[in-house]
Order: sequence, then C-alpha cells, then structure tokens
Amino acid sequence: MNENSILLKMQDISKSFPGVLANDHVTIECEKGHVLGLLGENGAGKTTLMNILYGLYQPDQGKIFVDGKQVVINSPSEAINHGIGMVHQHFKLVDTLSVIENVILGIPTNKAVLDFGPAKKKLEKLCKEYELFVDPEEIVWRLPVGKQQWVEILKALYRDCKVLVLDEPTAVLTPSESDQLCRAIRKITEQGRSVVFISHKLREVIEITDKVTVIRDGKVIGTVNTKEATQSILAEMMVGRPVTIERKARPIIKEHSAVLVMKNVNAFDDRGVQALKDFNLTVHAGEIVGVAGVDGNGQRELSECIAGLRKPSSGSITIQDKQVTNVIADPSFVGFIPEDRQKTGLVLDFTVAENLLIKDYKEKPYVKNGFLQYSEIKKHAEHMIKKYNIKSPSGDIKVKTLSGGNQQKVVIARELDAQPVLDVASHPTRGLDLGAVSNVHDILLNERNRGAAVLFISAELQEVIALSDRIIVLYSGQIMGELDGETADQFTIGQMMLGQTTEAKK
Amino acid sequence: KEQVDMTGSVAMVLSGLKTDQAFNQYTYEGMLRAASEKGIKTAYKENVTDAEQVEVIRQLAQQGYEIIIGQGGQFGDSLATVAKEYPDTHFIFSVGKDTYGLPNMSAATVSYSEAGYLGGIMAAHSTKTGKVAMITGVFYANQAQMRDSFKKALHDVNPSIEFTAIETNDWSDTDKAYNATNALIAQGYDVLFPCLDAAGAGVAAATDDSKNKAVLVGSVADYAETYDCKSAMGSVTFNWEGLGYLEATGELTDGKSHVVGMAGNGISAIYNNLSSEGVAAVEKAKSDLSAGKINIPD
Amino acid sequence: MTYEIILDWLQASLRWSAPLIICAMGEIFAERSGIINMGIEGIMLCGALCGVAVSYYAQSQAVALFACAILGLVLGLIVAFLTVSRRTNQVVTGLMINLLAIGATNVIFSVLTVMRHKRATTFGALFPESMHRIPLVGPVLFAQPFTTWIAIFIAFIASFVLYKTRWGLNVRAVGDNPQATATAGLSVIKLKYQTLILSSIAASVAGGILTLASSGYFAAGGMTGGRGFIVLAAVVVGGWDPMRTMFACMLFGATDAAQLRLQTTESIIPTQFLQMLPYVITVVALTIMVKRSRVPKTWGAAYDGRRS
Amino acid sequence: MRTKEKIIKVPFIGDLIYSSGHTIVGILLGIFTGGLLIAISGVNPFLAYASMFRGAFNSLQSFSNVLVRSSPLLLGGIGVAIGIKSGVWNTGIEGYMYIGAIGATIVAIPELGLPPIIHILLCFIVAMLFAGLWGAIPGYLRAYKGVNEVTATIMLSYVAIYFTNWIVSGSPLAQEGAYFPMSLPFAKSSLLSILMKGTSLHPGPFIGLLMCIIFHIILKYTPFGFRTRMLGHNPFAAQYAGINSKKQIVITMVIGAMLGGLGGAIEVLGLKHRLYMEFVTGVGYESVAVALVAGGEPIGVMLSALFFSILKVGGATMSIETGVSSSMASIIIALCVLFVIGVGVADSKRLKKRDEKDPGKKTLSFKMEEAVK
Ligand SMILES: Nc1ncnc2c1ncn2[C@@H]1O[C@H](COP(=O)(O)OP(=O)(O)OP(=O)(O)O)[C@@H](O)[C@H]1O
Ligand SMILES: Nc1ncnc2c1ncn2[C@@H]1O[C@H](COP(=O)(O)OP(=O)(O)OP(=O)(O)O)[C@@H](O)[C@H]1O
Ligand SMILES: [Mg+2]
Ligand SMILES: [Mg+2]
Repeated sequence: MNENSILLKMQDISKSFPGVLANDHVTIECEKGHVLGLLGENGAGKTTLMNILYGLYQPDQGKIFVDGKQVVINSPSEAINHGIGMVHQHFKLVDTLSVIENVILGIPTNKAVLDFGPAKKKLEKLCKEYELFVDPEEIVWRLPVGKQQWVEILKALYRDCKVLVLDEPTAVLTPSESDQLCRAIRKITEQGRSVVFISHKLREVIEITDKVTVIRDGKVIGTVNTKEATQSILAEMMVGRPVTIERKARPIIKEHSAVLVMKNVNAFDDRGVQALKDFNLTVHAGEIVGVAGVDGNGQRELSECIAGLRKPSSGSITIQDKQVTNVIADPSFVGFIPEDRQKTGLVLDFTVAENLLIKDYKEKPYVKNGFLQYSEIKKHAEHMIKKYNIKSPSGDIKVKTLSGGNQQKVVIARELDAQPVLDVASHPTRGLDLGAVSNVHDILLNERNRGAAVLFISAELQEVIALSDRIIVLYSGQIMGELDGETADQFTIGQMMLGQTTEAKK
Repeated sequence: KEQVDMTGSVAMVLSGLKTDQAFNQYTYEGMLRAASEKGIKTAYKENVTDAEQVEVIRQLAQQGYEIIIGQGGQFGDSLATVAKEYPDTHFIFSVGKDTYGLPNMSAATVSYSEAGYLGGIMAAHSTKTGKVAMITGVFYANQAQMRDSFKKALHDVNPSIEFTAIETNDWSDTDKAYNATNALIAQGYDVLFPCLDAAGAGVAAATDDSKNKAVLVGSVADYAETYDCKSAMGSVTFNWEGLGYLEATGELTDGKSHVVGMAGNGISAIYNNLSSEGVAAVEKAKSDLSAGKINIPD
Repeated sequence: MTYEIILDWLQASLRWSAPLIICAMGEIFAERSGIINMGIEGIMLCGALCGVAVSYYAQSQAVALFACAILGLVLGLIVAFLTVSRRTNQVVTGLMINLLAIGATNVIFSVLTVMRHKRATTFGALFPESMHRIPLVGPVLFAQPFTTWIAIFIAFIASFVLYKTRWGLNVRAVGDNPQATATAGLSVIKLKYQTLILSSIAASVAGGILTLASSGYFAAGGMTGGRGFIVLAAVVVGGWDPMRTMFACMLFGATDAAQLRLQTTESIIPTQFLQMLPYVITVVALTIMVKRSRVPKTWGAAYDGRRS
Repeated sequence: MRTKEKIIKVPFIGDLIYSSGHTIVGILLGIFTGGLLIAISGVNPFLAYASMFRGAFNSLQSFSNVLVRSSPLLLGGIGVAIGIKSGVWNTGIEGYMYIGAIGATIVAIPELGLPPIIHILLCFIVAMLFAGLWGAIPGYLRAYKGVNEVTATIMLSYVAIYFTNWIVSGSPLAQEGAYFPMSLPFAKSSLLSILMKGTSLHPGPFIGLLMCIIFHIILKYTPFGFRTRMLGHNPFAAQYAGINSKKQIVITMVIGAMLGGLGGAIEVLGLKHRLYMEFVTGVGYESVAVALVAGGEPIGVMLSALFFSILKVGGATMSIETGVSSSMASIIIALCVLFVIGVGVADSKRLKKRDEKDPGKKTLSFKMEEAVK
C-alpha cells in the first residue's frame, strides 16, 4: 500500500475511563478518497476513538497522523484546523438557532458582525452539490431529524474537512434518506476526502465502505476489505459468534379481546405541532402490534397518550374499557417501557432497588406505618436481579453505574413483572447489543404468549418484522398502512415510512 | 483568669455603622473624645442586628464595662433585659426616653421636637410657593415627633402652608434620596427638610441641582458645612457628639430620662441664607421655647 | 400642574432606570451564556464607591467610569474563576460576593475620610438648557442626564451585539447547548469568562453611574438597596431580550417613581403599601410575561465539559 | 460477596474523607486570607482569631449564643434544602419569616388565658399557616404558571418586609410611641422559656435541629420523601411514575415556607418578645447559602448552619474585643464560604471529573475492587 495515500492514521491509541478500558492500543488507517467503516457492539469504544480524534478527549497514549504528519489535537478547534469534521452520534446542534447560524457557529473570521449573505450562498452551493437540501433560515428544532442530520453534515463540509467522521448517521434516517446519504458520501470521497463511517447496520457498511475495522471491547479485532466481507463474517467478528435477528415461531392465542382501543385521537407535541391526527388503533390480547416509522412521526406522543402522560386534544383512549385520564402508574395494568430510559424510565441517582419501585413505592410490603421498609425493598430487588439476570452486584448501587443493557433490564423488570394487560414498549432495544436485543425480543414474545396485548414501537424494520403479528406504519401522525407480520417486507414498509401509501405506489 | 481593671470603662453598641454620618458616628466620636480626655477604657460593637442585641450587651456587661450605651431606639427592650441581670452596671438607652423603671438604666436623647419646631420656623420663612416637605428614611417615633412639631411651627407662622412628608425607606441610598427630592420639587415643594442620615447628601445634591427651584433646611447635620450645600437656608444641628461625651463620662447615669434640648446644647440653629426676618423669628421661637410658651410634646 | 407632574414622573422613571438598564444588559449576556451572576448587587456597590472616589480624586468622570470598568473586570474574573473554573454554585457564590462587597465598601469607605463629605462631580444633561423647555419631549427626554442616553444606547448596542454579531451568536449558542458550542470549535469556558466579565463590568459601571448621575455621594451600609436583585428580576421579566429587559427596568423605575409621588397625596393607603408597589408589579409582570420568554437551557447549571 | 461490600462502603468513606479534607483546606484558606486583611487593618490576626474562637466556644454560655443564632438558619436552611431536594429554589425564606412572625404576633399579643404550651403551639401553628399561604403564592406561580421562583420569591420577600413595616408602625398591633417600629408586647404565656440562666437560650435551636433530623427521616424513609427526591433528581421520571409534580412542587414550597415561618415565629417569641421591624435582616440569603453549602442535605444543614453561626457569633466577639470592624467580620465569613465552595467538593461531579482527568488515580472504590480481585 502506498504510504502517501494514507490521509488519516490513528496509531496505538489507548484510553481508559474509571473502570473501563475504552480503547486498547487501537490502530486505524484511512486512505485518501476511501470510506473506512468502524464496526463494534455498543460500548466497544468507537465513539471514544472518534472523540479522541476530534479533540474532545485526550488519549492516554498513541499518535495521530493526518496527511502523514503527526498532530496533537487538544480541542475541537484544533481538529477543525487539521481538517477533521465530525457528525456526532448525538446531535450537536443548538436547536434554538437557525440552520445557517448553526453552520457558521465557531468558524473563525475577522468579521465581528454577522453577514449571512456569503455563508448562505456557500451553503446553498453545498446543498446542491451533495443533494442534501435544507432551508438555511429555518430554526433547527422545527426540522425533522433527517434534515437535522443534513445540517450536521453540511456543517462539517462547510469547514472544508479532509476527513469526515460520521458516527451512526443512519440511526435516525429512513431507508431512502440513508441512500441519499450514501450518494453524498460517494461525492465526498470523489473529491479526495476520506470518510470514517460508523454504523450498526451491516448492509450499509458493506454498501458504502472500502475497508472495515472491527472493534470489540476496545481492541481491534481485525480490518477487512469490504469486497471480501459479508454480513455474517462481520457480525461474527463483532460479537464473537454468529447472530441474526429472525422471526421466531409463535403459538396462536385464542383469547383475542380488544385491550387498547384508540378512537380519533388527536394530540400535539411539546412544540405545539400536531403529532397524532385522527388516530385509530386497536390492540388485542395476545398480539404484538409493531409500530414502524421514522422517529418523530408521532411515536412518542402515541406512547405517551396511552400511558396518560400526554393529554390528547380530542378522541378517546380506553384500555380494557377503562378510559385513560391520568398517568397510569400501575404496572399490573399497563407496563410502559419509555423510549428514553435514562431521561424518563429511570432515576439515575437512585439505587437499583429504588428504581425497581418508583411506581410501587407506596404499596403494601414496601411501606408500613407510613415508613418505607428498606428490608422489603432490598428483598424485592434481589429477587428481581436474579429473575431478570440484571448484572448488578446488589440492589444498593446507583443505577447510573450499570451498563445500558442492564439499565434497560431494570426498566423491563419493573414494568413487566406484574403481568400487565397491556405492554407498551417504545424502542426497547435502542442502544443494546445483539445479545441483549434478542433477550428483549424473547421477553416481549413471552408477554404476548401469556396473553398480554403488546404495542411495540421501533425504528428498526428488521426487528419490527421479526417480532410483530401486525405492523402499522406511522407517518406524520397518521397510519400509512397496516401489514401482516408474516408477510411484510422491508421495502414496502420503507416506502410507507416515507409517506407513500401502497396505493399511491401502484 | 486575668483581672483587668474596669474602673472608668464604657461600651457602646451601635445599631448602624460607626461611619454612618449620623447619630451612630457622632455619638461614637463623643465617646472617643471622652476616652482620650479622661482616659476611659472603651469598647464598641457596630451594626448590631436584632438577633444579637442581648448577646452583645450581655457579653459587654460580663466583661465588666461600667456603662453600656445602647445607641438606637431598637435597643430599649434588650438593654432592660440585661440591666435586670447586671444591677451594678449602668445602662443608657440612647435616642430613647424609657428607663423601664430600672434604677440602673437611664435614657438620653436630643430634643427632636424642639429641632422640628425650629426647623419649621426656618422653613416657613423660606418658602415662596407655600409648600414644604420633609424627607426621612422611616418615620420612627423621633422622626414622627419632629414632623409634628415641624408642622406646628409651619402652622404657627402661616396656617396656609401645605406640608407633606415622604419615606425613602433607606438611610444610605443617596440616589433614592436624590430622586425623592426631585419628585417633591417637581410637585412644587420649594423647601425640603431632610432627616436622613448619610442619604441626606442626596437631598442636598438634588436641591443644589434644582436651579433655585428649591431650598433646604437641614436637620441633624449642618448641611451647608457637611455637604457643601449651597441652597441651605439653615440647619438645626444635633449635638450627638456632645451627648455621646456626656454619656461616656458618666454624667447621665442617674436612672432618669434626659432630653437634651437647646438649653443643654443638644440642638442648635445655624443660619446660612435665611432672611433676617427669618432669623429673628427663629430667635424668638428659641426664647419662647425655653420660656415654655410653646406647647410641644417631648 | 398634573401635566407637569406626569412629565416629571416620566423623566424620573427614565433617570431612575438608567443604572438598572446598564447593569441588566450585562446580566443578559451572562445568563444567556448559562450563568446567573447573582453578585451584581455587590459589584454595583463596589462600582458606586469606586465611581465617587475616583471622580473625587481624579476630578474626571471619564476616568471614574474607566476605573469602575477595571474594577468590574477584576471582580468578574473572580466570579468567573469560581463559577466556571471551580464550578461552584452560582447562587451561593453571588450571595457571598454581595456580602464581601458590603463589608469591603464599608471598610474602604471608613478609610477614605477626606472625601466623605465632598460631592463628586456629576454628569450634567446632554442637551442644552433651551431644549429642556420644548413641550413634552423637552422635560422628559432632553433634560435627562447624559447617562440616561448612554443607558438607552447601551441597550440598543446590546441588542445588536446579541443578535447581529458573531460573538452574540456564540453567547446565544453556549447557554442553550454548551456541548454543541464546544464541538463547533469554540471554547465554552472562554465564552463564559467573557460574559461574566462583561456583566461585572456593566454592574460596576452601573454602580458608578448610580452615584455620578445623581447625588455624587457614596454612603456606607449597602447603598444600592437591592437594585441588583431588581435587575435579576427585570432580566427574567424581559425574557433575556435586551429591548424587553430595558422596558422591564423602565417599568420598575416608573412604579418606584410613582410610589414616591403617591406618598405626597393624602391618601388612606399606608405608605408601606405604596412602597410594595414596584415589587408587586414585578411579580405581576413576571406572571404575564412568562409565556413569551424562554429560559436559556443551561441557565444556572455548571458546565461539565463532558459529553452529555 | 466480599466485592459487594467493598464497592458499596469504601467509596463513601473515601469520598467523605476527600471532601471533608477539602472543606477544611477551604476554611483554612478563608481564615488565612481573612487574617491577612485583619493584619492590614492593624490588628494582630492571632489575637483576633483567638477572640473569635473564644466568642463561640469559651463557655457553655458563649456556645449558647451560637445555638441561638443557628435557630433561624437551621429552619431557613432546611426550608431551602427541601426545595432543592425537589428541584425548586425557595429563596424567599426572609419573607416567610416575616409573615410567620406576623401570624405569631397576632395570637401572641392577646392574653388568651391558655397554658403556655398551648399558647406557644397556637403561635407556631398560626405562623406556619400564614407563611404556608404566603409560600403557596410563588409555589402556585411556579408550578402552574411556570413563573421563575427565584425572582418571584425574592420580590415577594420585599413585599413581606414592607407589610411587616406597616404592621409594626401603622396597624392596630403597633406599639404607639415606640422609639423603633415594634408591635405590642406579647402575652407572657406565649413566650419561649429560657433554658439556661443568664443566656438567651430558648428551645428554638433544638426545634431546628429536630426538624433537620425529622426531615432527614422524612426524605429518606417515607413515600413522601421518595416522591420529593424523585422529583428533584428526575422530574420526567417522576411524572412517568404517576407523581403529580405540580402539586408536589407547591407542597414542598409550602413546607419550606412553613419552616421559614416557624423560624420567624421562634425569633420573635424567643428573643425580643415583640415583632420588630427588620428583625431577621439578611437571614433569608444566609439560609440559602446554608442549604447550598450543605448540598441540600438536612444533616448537612445542621453542620453548615452551625458553621455560619459560629462565624457570626465569633465575629461579633472579635469585633468587640479587638476592634476589628463588623464589616471585616462579614468579609471573613464571605471568604470562608467562598473558599469552602471553591476548594471543597460541594459537588460530587468534581470527583468524577478528577478521575477523568487522571485515570491513573481512580477513586478508592475502584482501587479496592481491584485489590479484592
Ligand atoms: N465519559 C465517559 N466516562 C466514563 N466512561 C465512558 C465515557 N465515555 C465512554 N465511556 C465508556 O467507554 C466505553 C466505550 O464507549 P463508546 O461510547 O466509545 O462506545 P461505542 O462503541 O461508541 O458504543 P455505541 O455503539 O453505543 O455508540 C463504554 O464502556 C462506555 O461506558
Ligand atoms: N459513568 C460511569 N461510572 C462508572 N462506570 C461506568 C460509567 N459508565 C459506564 N460504566 C461502566 O462501563 C461499563 C460499560 O458500560 P456500557 O454502558 O458501555 O456497557 P455496554 O457494553 O453497552 O453494556 P450493555 O451490553 O449492557 O449495553 C459498565 O460495566 C459500567 O459499569
Ligand atoms: Mg458510539
Ligand atoms: Mg451500552
């Protein structure tokens, strides 16, 4: 290989956090005009590595070379100066500012007064060039997530980066938006720039990258030429064993009464935009209804309305003929796994034991004579830790010190242990690695088989198809179509997710 | 425990700062003069809050100070409380009149009512618009007494003079005093009678800035001298320094209430721009007051 | 007569609010960047003393205000070091700065005995005497001391800087999303230092103007009388927007000026109830304006410097 | 099993040593800087500090002064701390104290012919009722209207102060012809008794300490406390768990206000036996500082309230004995607190930050974990 053509090299990088060795002598290389894929399970250390490249963290050891020259990067502005651009896993946009303001934020200039004219022109040129269209004047929070992703990419391109890092850019994109992104990436590399592409979606990785480096537990497992790789090879490198998410056989449930009935529900989101429009849905006992759709199309409002956290502006929601009026905090009636476990589902500063009871803390054995019975609470925690195989030394440690998968198990244990009549699971596998995902799938399937009605919301088509008896596709607060889980295919759902009804396609 | 000779010792507790350009500062300075002249051992604690009054007074009594002066109307109850515990120590309630019936507690103040009356005569002879105003921080009993006799004097000179009074609620906020004075001047009040401690400077400044729309009759301090006030017609000054001196030298420890007026040199009238007619009227009022011809409550 | 009283009231409202406006403009930037500078009350107090003292010794108001600015810079650095670098609680820090300022000004003023009874030279009106007699605008606007005009000018400048300049953009960004600002290549810490220093300078200069535009005297014992807290309230009422905050300050000035004027009317309402008026109005204004204002997202929170 | 024990227990003690070490360094730095200033002002700092120490600890009597002064700080501090626990800034303690004292005054003045205990309890109850209603205003505005509570409570405190001024100078409760605005004297049966002869020690500080312990227990061991903490740590999760967060905010603000009101009532019933104008000036902000230095923990409030009152009482004695001005005493208090929060670990995040900067020097917990392995 020609040494000169290597645009980026990170050599022997190590980085540890308290109790975690996030990067262990990691070396990666990326040639000019190439796309390097970075693969690895959650917590493998991909983001940490890229944050080191971007100057957000300092490595404990190791060197970075850009264009053959060794560089020391102490801050994002130095990274930018070295031509490194990064699109972060979690958006780094100031959502109260407009697109153009976000784009020019932090760009060094000797002009004190803002002049958007030239910036807008340059941005519009970039939009055209890469076919990533956004309105420069729009305030960021008003944009759908996909467009926000474009802003992030344009922001990096605007700074003329040589190396563009994309950390899980497609997690929030529809299939067709992902395709659009792939086209943009090709254009970027055609100009001699390099791209580091991080994704959990093997299909995309194979489609877009030139080489793939797989990281596990902070160590590089290996680097392969994409041409020689297949999905199953990569998956095995990643996890250490072959894994797939496949539809499992399921018994037919006789009992089939309607549990959740939503009639003409309208609801608004936090910004006052209508999020559910005349929404009708019935979920029966013993079935899993999968809700597919791009994030931000009303999924969150849907689940919150059912759980009573959000008041619909009109329409009715009943669960077993009981009208939903207030927050339902009774896990023996409705189990609700919220989409953001850290923000909504858990109190991170509480212990595992306390978190297991944030809904039932005033119930009988845990409260006696008006006082909390910590011995009972502890006993309950130990029981649950064993039953749900939560990796926690005891119930007394703070939940924030658990890993993501185990945090999720705490939520699941709390919500599903009392055998609710209705389970609402909103993105229950988000951020979990493959093993944990199949574990959650098994739990939900068992719930269905037990006779619970399950509403399963996810943006991952593969798992929606694998798990659901019935699939509805949500677009812009409305149901675009309904499919049978046995026969549904990704392509049709993908089309519907973009707002095209199957009829319209025909 | 070492034995310190406490004969001829005096302590003073101040409600405000010893630099407040008002009764705290001047009484304190009187005590210092007594100390240097007579070799008296002194102690003081300034800015004593409500919650610490008893504690501080008791501490001083315990240390053996023979005379303890509480400088401010808020000290009465606390002085009495400690006076009961320390019958051999003398307590002086300064700026108050109540001795709480205790033999070891005396009270001493200057005569606010005489001051008000003299100020009123000056003001009545200075006004052209017939509108006179008093500015104070808060109307404590003394200020209220001063106001009443001031009003009486105005009325005695000319019953048609309009009078108003206004509180700024802050004894050190010169800016607020300045603005309050402007408010009065704009409403046609042309004689201002401040009783405002350090914030009085703001009144002086505002009258000077009023382009001869208003004049000032000072109280407590000599406004012409202290604040360089050009528009001062005169001032009724309080001899706090003298009072502090008397208190510290032990001349007021007879268990009685002392109101030091003109006779005892507690207050005096100073003339700056006052007309000769006005000066004459004040002099007459002075003699009438000492003759007891004018009935004002003390 | 009533006409004149109203004109005078308007004039007083503006004059009274000038130092508040100047102080508030700085505070807006600090709070927009996510930091509550609760110490402005104390800093203003220091500025008041500094203004009078330097004006007395140097016989120049320009030098006095410059000295206030330098003092504000130093105090701002201290506040910034504590709240930004040491990440101390902003509220305790501010309250302790206030306590420190009261103590320090008392001590220093007690040393400066020579100037205690001397009036510092104060600002005159900006416009010639003849213009003061123009009906309506004359007394209300042209008779204002020069500092009132400065205050209004500063409010416009603040608005311009906040919305139309690079730095203003950075400040708006950092308070809402410091992580994003950091990844855009800006130094969050530096920005917060800058806004805190700015707000401290503004407070200090406002203190200088407080005394130099009116009485020209300092008095020991905390003569700012809670103006710093009023400013904090005005910034919230004004929704962190310079123009609206300016009006909030003026509203407060107007009610306080009105309250002083109402005291002279022979009304049955006790004076204490009139004195409450500005504070009651502020709470009412706060309640009315709350829907229209948006708190900077990291208002009052310490910046962690790590991924959120 | 062994690992478990180590991981849970050791870091707590380790952090405690770490943070109290920093606190002591902070206090020392504050005292050192203050000493420099004292020396500059021409007083021997060693003598000054010796008399400061004597003022607070010389005898039971001087320590009783510390206790007496801590009473409003304890009650105010715990009032603020409960707010912090539920995520609101209840900065209006001074106002609650005034309003509470007014309530107490109304029932304390008339001779009701009640036994002292009952009369005092009645005063307390009315005080808490008044203050609670007053606190409900910013509580309601915050919870249901989204009005910023810091601003609202500070503004309402001013209103309360002026209202008190009227009560003691213009209302029928005011003492006519008094030299300072004050109310009529209270009935004998309403006064708190003096616990130690020759001091002002009344039961107030013990009520304060008791309240700290009670609220420690309430917060830790009752469902109400569970709810409050949950709301403070994560309002979204609290809502999700079915807690009516608006109601909870109003309740905690009202409780904070009631504690403040109780503190005000104790001051007037225990010390001056009348309602005075400006009887608690500055205590409101001090309470906020007390609660924040304590990190919002009731037990910490006990310590930090005592710390503040030691500084205040000692500072007063220092002023009397050495002539250091009272302003210098407040400068020293401010410096001590600034150094404590600046150097100390009032904020647990700083621990983590240290670890992140210097991964080699991990917290004790991790070291122990490794050692056990
Ligand atoms: N700031 C931090 N403090 C402590 N530990 C951290 C920190 N950041 C990352 N880690 C830990 O470092 C490891 C690597 O995390 P990183 O975010 O790099 O993983 P990743 O490969 O990007 O995972 P994902 O696929 O979930 O994005 C994890 O164990 C994580 O818990
Ligand atoms: N802030 C933290 N403080 C202490 N330890 C942490 C912290 N964050 C993460 N860890 C530790 O880092 C490890 C990895 O965390 P991470 O969340 O990345 O796990 P993961 O690999 O994603 O696991 P899972 O498969 O369960 O999701 C965990 O064991 C956790 O205890
Ligand atoms: Mg990642
Ligand atoms: Mg994880």
